[in-house]
Amino acid sequence: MATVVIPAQLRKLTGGKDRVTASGRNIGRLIEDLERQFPGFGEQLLQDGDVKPSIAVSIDGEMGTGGILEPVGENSEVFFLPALGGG
Amino acid sequence: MHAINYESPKSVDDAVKLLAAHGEQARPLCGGTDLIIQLRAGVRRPEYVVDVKNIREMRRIEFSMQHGLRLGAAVPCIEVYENGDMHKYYPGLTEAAHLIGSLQIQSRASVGGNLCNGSPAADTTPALIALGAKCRVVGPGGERLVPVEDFCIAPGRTVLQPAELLVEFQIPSPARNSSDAYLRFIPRNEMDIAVVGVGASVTLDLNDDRISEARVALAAVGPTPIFAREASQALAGKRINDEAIERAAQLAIAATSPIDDMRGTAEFRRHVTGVLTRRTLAKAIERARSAQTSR
Amino acid sequence: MAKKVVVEATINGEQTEFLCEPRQSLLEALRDILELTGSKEGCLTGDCGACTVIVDGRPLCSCLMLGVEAQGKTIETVEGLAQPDSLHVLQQKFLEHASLQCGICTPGFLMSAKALLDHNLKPTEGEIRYALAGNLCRCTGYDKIVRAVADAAQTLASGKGRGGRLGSGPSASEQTERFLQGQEVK
Amino acid sequence: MAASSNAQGYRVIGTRPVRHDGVDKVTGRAKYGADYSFPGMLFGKVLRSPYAHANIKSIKVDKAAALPGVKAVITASDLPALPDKMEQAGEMAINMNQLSANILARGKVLYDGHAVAAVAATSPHIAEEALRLIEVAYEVLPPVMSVEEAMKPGAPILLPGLRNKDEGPDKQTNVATHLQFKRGDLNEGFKGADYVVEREFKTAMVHQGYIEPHNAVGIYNPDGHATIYCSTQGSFVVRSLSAAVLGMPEGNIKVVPAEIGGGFGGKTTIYLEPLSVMLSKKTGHPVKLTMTRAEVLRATGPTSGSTVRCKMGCAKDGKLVAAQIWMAYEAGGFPGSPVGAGAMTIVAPYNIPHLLVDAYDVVVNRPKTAAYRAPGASNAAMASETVIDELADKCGIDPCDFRIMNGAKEGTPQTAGPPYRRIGFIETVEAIKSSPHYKSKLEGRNRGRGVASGFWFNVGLQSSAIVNIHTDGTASLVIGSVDIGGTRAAQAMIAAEVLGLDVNDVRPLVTDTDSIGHTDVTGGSRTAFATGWAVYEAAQDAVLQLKERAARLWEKKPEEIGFDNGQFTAQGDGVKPMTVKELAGRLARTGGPISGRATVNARGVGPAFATTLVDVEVDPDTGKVEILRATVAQDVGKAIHPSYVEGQMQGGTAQGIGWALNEEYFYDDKGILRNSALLDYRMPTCLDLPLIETCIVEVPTPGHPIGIRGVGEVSIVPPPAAVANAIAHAVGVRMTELPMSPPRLLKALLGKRGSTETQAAAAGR
Repeated sequence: MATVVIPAQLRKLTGGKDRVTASGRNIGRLIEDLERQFPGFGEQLLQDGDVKPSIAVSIDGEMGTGGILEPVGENSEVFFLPALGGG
Repeated sequence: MHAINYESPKSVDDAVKLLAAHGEQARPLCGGTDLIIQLRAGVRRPEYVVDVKNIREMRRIEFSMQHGLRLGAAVPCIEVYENGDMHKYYPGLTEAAHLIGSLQIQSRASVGGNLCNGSPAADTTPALIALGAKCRVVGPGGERLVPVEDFCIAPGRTVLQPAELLVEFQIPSPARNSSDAYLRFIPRNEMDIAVVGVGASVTLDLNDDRISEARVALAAVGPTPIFAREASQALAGKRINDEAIERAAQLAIAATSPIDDMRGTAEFRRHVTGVLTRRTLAKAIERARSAQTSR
Repeated sequence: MAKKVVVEATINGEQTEFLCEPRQSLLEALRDILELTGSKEGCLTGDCGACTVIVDGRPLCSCLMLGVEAQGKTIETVEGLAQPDSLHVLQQKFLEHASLQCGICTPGFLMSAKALLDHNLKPTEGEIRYALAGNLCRCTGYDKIVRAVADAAQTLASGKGRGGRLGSGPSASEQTERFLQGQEVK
Repeated sequence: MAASSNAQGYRVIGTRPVRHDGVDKVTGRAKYGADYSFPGMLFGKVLRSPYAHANIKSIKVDKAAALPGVKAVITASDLPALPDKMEQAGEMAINMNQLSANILARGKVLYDGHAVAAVAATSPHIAEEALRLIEVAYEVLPPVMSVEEAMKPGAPILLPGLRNKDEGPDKQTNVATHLQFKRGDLNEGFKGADYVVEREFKTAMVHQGYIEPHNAVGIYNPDGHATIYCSTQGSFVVRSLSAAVLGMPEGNIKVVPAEIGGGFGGKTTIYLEPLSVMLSKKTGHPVKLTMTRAEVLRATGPTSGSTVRCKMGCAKDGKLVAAQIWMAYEAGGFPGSPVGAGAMTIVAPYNIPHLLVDAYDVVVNRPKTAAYRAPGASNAAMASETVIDELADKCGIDPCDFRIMNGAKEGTPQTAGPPYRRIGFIETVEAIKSSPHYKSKLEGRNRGRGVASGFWFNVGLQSSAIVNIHTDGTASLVIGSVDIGGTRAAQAMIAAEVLGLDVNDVRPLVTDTDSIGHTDVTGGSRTAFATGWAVYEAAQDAVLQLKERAARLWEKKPEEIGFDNGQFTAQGDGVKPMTVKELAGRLARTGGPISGRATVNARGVGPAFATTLVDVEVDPDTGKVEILRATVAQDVGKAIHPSYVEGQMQGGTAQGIGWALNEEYFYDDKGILRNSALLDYRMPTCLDLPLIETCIVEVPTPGHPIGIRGVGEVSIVPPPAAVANAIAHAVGVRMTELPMSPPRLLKALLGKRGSTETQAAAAGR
């Protein structure tokens, strides 16, 4: 099971928990599992069937690039955070 | 920019004729560093631009101890401070000319243009007022002399009538033990418009260490350049000491009516008027003392 | 509607004749009529120096001069700086010192620097900075530009004394005073 | 491969060759956007709002259209209406409806200078005159200029449709987003604090200040295809955004990136590009638009002014225990300030167990902000780095040691949670500590020294590269990243390093959107990192193919071929080692030409840190600050071309000093920008800065074949706080508002004198 760290503003969905476990071989599957455990999670993270443009995914300390297809390891640590650009 | 006609007269007479012929629709080009920007911005929309920079009489610097200085209104600032007499006898006016914009601007901008633009922040104007300079103005009806302190009447407005042309400045030759100075405050070290400018000239009586005569003028602290009469008079006959200078500084501040804008607050301008009046007077006095040896 | 005017000037050593509207600036004449696009437009108010050219030996902002005023004048632009087979020392030093990043301000800086070195091969850092104060650069912080000009001065001075001396010379605020004293010595 | 390449000494990387595009740029031959012209070309100009906030009742264009020489006039009604939702565009998520409304106002103007209509005419002067003939009827509304006004209950609403999660779907608001980051327990944290400092900071809206105004030439063909020539940080982003705004298929637009005269983030979006195409479509001529400086300042992306409240606590020994931050950034007329980045950078250099950050993106009647060099980070660091300095003072600990003691390192959690991998923050502080500047003594009255640090994420994203091996053994390198300051040189050096060629035997070419694979915008300090990675892989691909050719010549297997120092070798007799040049001559007979190709969507980007040291002298009578000396240390991973790396460090420092001392947007009470010229928008001149000393720190980014970290941004983050700290040490006043201009500093100085005098008087009694 991967560990998912919940952004402060989504903790209302997890009853205040800032870390939960979820399973799935990639981010898409992981979010499906989160949705199953905590209804409402999907709409917070997905748009048009992929991760929202405004959200970035970090897996084991590395910024991901593959949206829902981003592979997730058995014991990965996953973070959802705001996407941002630079100058 | 709107469509314009360009005229380049070679004599003052021809220039005045052109200005008279087109009245409000003509504007002299005496440097271009203000006018061309105003034409682009649509602030001024004359049909005729009369380039007076090719008039010899307006491009000359003539100095003699007997007659003093005749400074052509269209002389670019760069030629002012490249002139040995200007340095020796009018260092304050010279440093004012040297402070206007960058070298690129100084190659174009003239002391006359600087005054005729009517900006209260013009750097050379307080220096001219401090020296008691007069403007030789030529119009269809002949010519007149206007003291520089009376030349500007409102922001962007001067005593010049439509057909009149500022031809040159006439400045008395420096008295013994006299000198002048100009200092301004800007936030950067170059390229800014004065937030406050102070020009001063002093004549010293070195026998009993007194100021026999002084003139103090201010820039950017009112709708027009200001001749600080009370400050100037208060210095006359006083012993040279901090007390006299401080009193002048306070009177200079009293003569201001500054505004808040992006260049500084009124409060700041008043304070800095005092600071620069002290510093400028000190500099002019120091120069006047050493002038004794150089003359 | 104002008629176009024929203007004759010497541009980069060439007797040149061009036709321009009185409202067109020298910068427009150079760029749009003569296709000398090396001089750049950055502000049209004389504040950035990207359009700096040398007219009758003096640096000025070509955006603040009318094209018609060029009549009979001698004008140098960045396009006239290099020889067919070699760059001007300033151009070479700007490249060696990596003095340009985006390069848009470079032509203006080169012309201002040339105007300085044309009459002063021993500029202090303060003099170099004063001469370049009318040219804005947003990329470099000026460090490598000042170094390149100092180095170019040194190279040109070659033997005739030391060139640009970094860290030497009066501070920015002392510039005018220093300049005056320099004049008084003469 | 990566590891071994890092281990071995480099032949080209780390040297300082003359840039390949250098001669063009010192001779005036380089073509920037405004330098393009085409037969029959028309000139466009844009009419802009004279009001900060107003409804557009009507626009009458007939008089303008009737002016001789005018060929077309367009307004928002000539552009398609677009969906009001966020879409991915390069590195940015963009609301296309708002993007379009920013390019031409739809029914409402939201800031002084907001584009309302555009004209094409036979000369720029005629186009300008035509603007004066366009009649726009406005219903003027009260302007909302600050985040405080905008967040007040009952404040005038800029965007009727704007909602946020906190206030719910029924509540109109000017707050576009509220972000929150939380760690540990704040109360617990502050209980453990011996010293607490809490201050409110304000920073002014400032502009990127690139010297080249925006420009675009649009050429629309009757077959529905269009070409855009423009100066941009990203040709592909111009293509995708312009296509969206124009309602054209992306493939029907080709964008040719001209040389770019500075961007600093401000040229990562579009303004004129779609207008040039639409005007070309209406007139059948090429149309060139260029902005005036006033247009650039009034209507192109500045970065946010902001209000930041920062409370931090530490124990006597200097250990930071807790931080609470509230921050609100001006987004401009449409949402999208960099407040998220501000929130995630503000304490990024430090390990703080208990943390709460609340960040608000607020619309105000100012220009829509665009990216600007480490967007949002400088505002934030002005607050945190000043408070850190004050805490260090209270503890009596050297500010560098304080930073080292609390400094983030590998494994330290970032604000948003993920742990850092290998980073070089502490190394930058140590570099400053051991710099000649830090060791030097600062003497004289009213002089002070200040230090501050900064963080920036950097980004990776997508890049493509092609390496063509030519028959003479030279190579051409094709990339889609524009050259914004030595890019060609750095990329060519990477290719030359891999191919064993002289750097001048590699010809770098920046090409258009049809001639190279997708390449994201030059932003987020990603180009050396990500495009450099693609170039590295493309060159490796070429080497692989060259090995196959050598294998054929020597009748061996490719895996038997070695490649070292530019020489192909193999075991066995009859094998005479060959250079790339020698082998290149044999390509035709060994299988034909070779092109190495690679594309990347770079992961594992390495963040950047910088620490800056500044000496100042304050004129106590005028409040004017002179910068006496400045040194910047930055972790760059690996410096490809050290001169251009130093250039980025010095340039960012200079911009940061500009923010610190004088740069600001000055609006009057009607919301009109009063300093829309470089005369009064005061960027530092040559006379305002000293030489800027640099310390290049190299802590490689794990996983990158060369270990590169982006270097373009982070150096702008520390200077405002460094200058503020220096001023505090020079004259004993803590400045909390940018810019620290003479009037502001003098006021603080006089206030301090006043209070000390009264204290003295009291003591005397």
